[in-house]
Amino acid sequence: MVNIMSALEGIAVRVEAASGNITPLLHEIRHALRRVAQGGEGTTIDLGSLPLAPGEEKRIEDLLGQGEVRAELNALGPTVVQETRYPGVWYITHRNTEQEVVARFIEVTRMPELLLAQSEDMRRAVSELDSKLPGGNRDVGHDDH
Amino acid sequence: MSTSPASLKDFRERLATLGKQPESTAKLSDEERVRRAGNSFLRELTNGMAVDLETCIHCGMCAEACHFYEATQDERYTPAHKFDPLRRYYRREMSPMRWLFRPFTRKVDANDLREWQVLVYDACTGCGRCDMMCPMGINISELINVVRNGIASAGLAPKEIQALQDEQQNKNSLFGVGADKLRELIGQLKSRQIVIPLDKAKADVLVLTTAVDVLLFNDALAALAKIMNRSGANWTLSSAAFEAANMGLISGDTAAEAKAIRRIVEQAKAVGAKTVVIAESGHAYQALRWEGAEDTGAELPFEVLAASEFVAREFDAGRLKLKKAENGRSVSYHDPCRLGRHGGVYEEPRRLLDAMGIERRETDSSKRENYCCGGGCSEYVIARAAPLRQKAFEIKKREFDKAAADAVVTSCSNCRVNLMIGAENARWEKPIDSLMVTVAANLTD
Amino acid sequence: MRKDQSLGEYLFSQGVSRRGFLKFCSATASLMALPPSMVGRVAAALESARRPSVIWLSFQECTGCTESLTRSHAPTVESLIFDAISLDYHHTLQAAAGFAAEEAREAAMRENAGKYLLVVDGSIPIGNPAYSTIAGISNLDMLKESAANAAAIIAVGTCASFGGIPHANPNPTGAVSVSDIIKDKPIINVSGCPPIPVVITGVLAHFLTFGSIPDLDELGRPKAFFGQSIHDRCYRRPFYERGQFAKTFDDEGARLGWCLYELGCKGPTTYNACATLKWNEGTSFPIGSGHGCIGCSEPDFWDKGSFYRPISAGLWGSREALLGAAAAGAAIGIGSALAARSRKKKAVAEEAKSS
Amino acid sequence: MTLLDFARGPGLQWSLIILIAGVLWRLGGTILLNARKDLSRPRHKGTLTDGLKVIATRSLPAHQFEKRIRFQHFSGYAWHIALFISVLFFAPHIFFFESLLGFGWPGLPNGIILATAAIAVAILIALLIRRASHPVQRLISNADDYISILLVIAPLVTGILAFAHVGARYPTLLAVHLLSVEAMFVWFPFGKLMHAALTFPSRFQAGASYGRKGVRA
Repeated sequence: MVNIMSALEGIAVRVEAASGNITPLLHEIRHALRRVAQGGEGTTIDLGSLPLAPGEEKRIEDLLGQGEVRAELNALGPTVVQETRYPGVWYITHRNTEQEVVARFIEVTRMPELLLAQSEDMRRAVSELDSKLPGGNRDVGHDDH
Repeated sequence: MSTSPASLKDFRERLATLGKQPESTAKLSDEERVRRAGNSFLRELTNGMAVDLETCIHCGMCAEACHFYEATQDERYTPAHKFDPLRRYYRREMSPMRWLFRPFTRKVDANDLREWQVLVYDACTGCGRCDMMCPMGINISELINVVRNGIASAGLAPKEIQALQDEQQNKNSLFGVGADKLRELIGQLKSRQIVIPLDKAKADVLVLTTAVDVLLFNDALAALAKIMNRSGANWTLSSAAFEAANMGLISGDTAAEAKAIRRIVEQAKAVGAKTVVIAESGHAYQALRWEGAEDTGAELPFEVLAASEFVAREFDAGRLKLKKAENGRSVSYHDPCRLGRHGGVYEEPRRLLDAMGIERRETDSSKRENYCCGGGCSEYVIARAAPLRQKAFEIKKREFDKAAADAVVTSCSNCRVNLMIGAENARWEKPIDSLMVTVAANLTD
Repeated sequence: MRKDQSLGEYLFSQGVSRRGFLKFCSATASLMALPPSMVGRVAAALESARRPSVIWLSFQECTGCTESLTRSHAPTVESLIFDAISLDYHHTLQAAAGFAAEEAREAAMRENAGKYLLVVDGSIPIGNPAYSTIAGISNLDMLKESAANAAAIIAVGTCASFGGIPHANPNPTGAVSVSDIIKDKPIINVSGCPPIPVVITGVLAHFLTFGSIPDLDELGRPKAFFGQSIHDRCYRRPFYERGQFAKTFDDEGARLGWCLYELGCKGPTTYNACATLKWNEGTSFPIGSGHGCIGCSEPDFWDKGSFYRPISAGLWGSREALLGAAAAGAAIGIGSALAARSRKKKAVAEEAKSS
Repeated sequence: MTLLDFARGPGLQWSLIILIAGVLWRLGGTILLNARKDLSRPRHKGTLTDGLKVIATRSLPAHQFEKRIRFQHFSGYAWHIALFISVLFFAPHIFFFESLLGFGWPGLPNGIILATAAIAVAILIALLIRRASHPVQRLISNADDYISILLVIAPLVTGILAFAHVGARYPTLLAVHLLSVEAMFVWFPFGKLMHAALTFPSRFQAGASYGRKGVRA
């Protein structure tokens, strides 16, 4: 088995050059980051909409590197929000419950929206807490089913 | 001995009378003219011309080669436009796609022939400079010549040219110069110790001269005689066929052209000449040297040499010796179109001038690119074209002035007379000499 | 899911958090090839979306389209979408069979008249209705009947969109596309043989989200997925620009991943999203695997000559015809020259006589 | 059948049939007319080499004449060369020739092709304007001249549009490009585009007929 694998590696397709989309992407990220740093709006880039050569997604990840923050969510499957080595640039990978990648985004913002606790969820949490605490106030209850 | 202004004046008066003679061709109907022109085109068109007619891309570059266009900037003088009637006839009648082209190609009518008469006779000397320019390699001068021939067949050649041709055809004379006139001149020359052996029974070399030489440039004829005698050649001049000029070639009457050539061939055969030397005349050289065999249908039984070719050969063989010219003048050699571009005689005249130690100053255009004198192919006999001719002369004048030689030398009596007339009109003082006269003046023993 | 529930209500009732819902909307927007800035609108629309009834008809087909759909690489999202619709009839996927199945279809059509979505895969044989029938009903009749009260039709696959392989020359069954028969309903063609699975779900998501049909190109395909050619979005495009082409499938150029144009790639004339969405969980697509695009999402892709013939190469019938043309041309040329020569000869003779 | 299918199939086939038949018709019907018989003694033998030489030398600058025709001469070179580069060295074109001839050759990067095609179009338009405005050219021009120049510009322009994907979908642009080429093919044997074939015999005979007189034509 090991022999077969190394034999296969020997005939691997070498990709000499690439789609040419990485440099423009990095430029876009730089512009977006400058805007956010100056108090402007954030930007989200859907990596699924870019034509990329085999291995280029990996190259993008490598180029952006890893920064200080890494967050994992578990909502309809795991999602990893990884800050890159450039603060304010986030690499977001959504997976489904089967661990398959559903979508990849690069988000340029102070804090990805997804990490913020959502009002509806918080309201639901309050009502859950209410129901667990004796004598709690139930008038903010959620109309649950 | 040189040409006096008096004899040039006399010659110009003779030219002036040409146009006053009544037209000899019977009045033809327009239909007949068109039919004759068409048949002439049909007879003369070859596959080579067909290729040329099919190839023209109408780029108009040929206009830039034409002295008449250059002198006037009149677009009608564009060489490619001058053969338009032939192009149209060809497209309608002979082109492989004639059935497709005919509805889109206007028929040549008699008015076209009249209009083009002016373009191909007055404004074309057949010099072939455009042939050298054409990026497609089209032999434009040949096509225009076919148009001339068609127009002549339609009885629409200019009356001066028609008159000269009729004279040669009917009286075997030109400008009134027949055998009598020649004998008269020979007698005069004899008194000056210049012997011209007329009508020898047998001779190795038959020399042809021209009416213009007899009438106007007898200095050139005398010079040629002196050279022939000095070379020791066994030569003669035939009173029955002394005239080298061929009006058939000029007017486009091929039958007349062939007739004149046959006369020469018969005489050459009669005296047993191996060589025929043609006095300084471009078109006469072309007629005999390059069209004689074709017109008579067989290779000529003798070689044909221009005077300068013969002289250069004798010089090379050591039979003629030349001394360095004493006055140390510089000259510009004018290549006659039909000796140079149409004839291939470039080097011999230059070699002779060099042998005499005469400084040659070439004009910007020379040899294959030389400008025509402006009146070649007997254009200079057409009276109404005088103003146009004079404009074209200005180009020559400009070129010669730029070369700044002391004199102009040429080897064609037509070029010489035309340049002299132009110079006289322009009050331009530069001497215009004959190559033979120059050579004869520098002969040594 | 109850039919009167909105999608948002349904998801939250299933314990999906708002975060989860936002993630679902991001993925859905990505699926529909919408820019990420549209996620807010998608969320708002999906939250209140009502589940439509869907009837799926399979005619002359190979089930490849359904196979493709069930291998969609976003099964969670897709299953959510299928949860969010009411797939009332799909004879390959449904549990019911026979009369029960047909009854389900008729009931759905009755209850949701004017509102249900009709999905069709496979072409319709009109040469002879008996070539393909379901429950004794010819495909043609079933399509007409089911389309009559549909809100819109999605033609899934090249067969339903353009006739596909059954339509290929000589088309023995007289196969035609949905749009050849139905003229009075909005039809969305999701072509491809098979179509990219997420494109199918993307179109369903669009209908679900916005209740309308997306922008279509002149072949009735959603522009979001079919707006650009494979060639335009191909990562090998730079090699094309530089003139670097693989000449065979195993030469150095092929190994270096050069352009496959010379090997017959139909990328320049094929409009689809393979180059960006890719296949098998976004792993690759034919060009990524070293084979040219065969143009399967285009009409008559089967009849455009060899898959391995460059697009710029002609599709002439025969070289013999060209040789014949040469012979004919030469013959006319010779004939015209001979005719002209004989005329000339006459003219010369006439002239000789007269002079 | 789509427009592109027509252009790649029957359109191409028929235009080539007309092209080939027409060219042979016109060439044959011209060259097989009566030939002039040269009987005079040539000054110089070797008319074959003279003829071949002039085929080459007429493509060179014309010496003394040059200063008066410089614009036409060099624009002529420039657009022909640019056209040939675009036609012969664009990879998809090479694949076309390969499918016709059975062999191909290396191509050039698309950027160069685009530039040469654009240069050719620009010069052709300049020459078209010159033809319509210069007194000499206007006088000697006929419909053929204008049709021919437009039919040469058309494939260049449609080719650039197809290349740049401007104006319509690529298959439509490609079809229009092919059809414009086919229109040129069909016109070729009947109009002055035939000079591409005829210039060789024409130059040859200029070289040969002047050559036998000892004159370099």
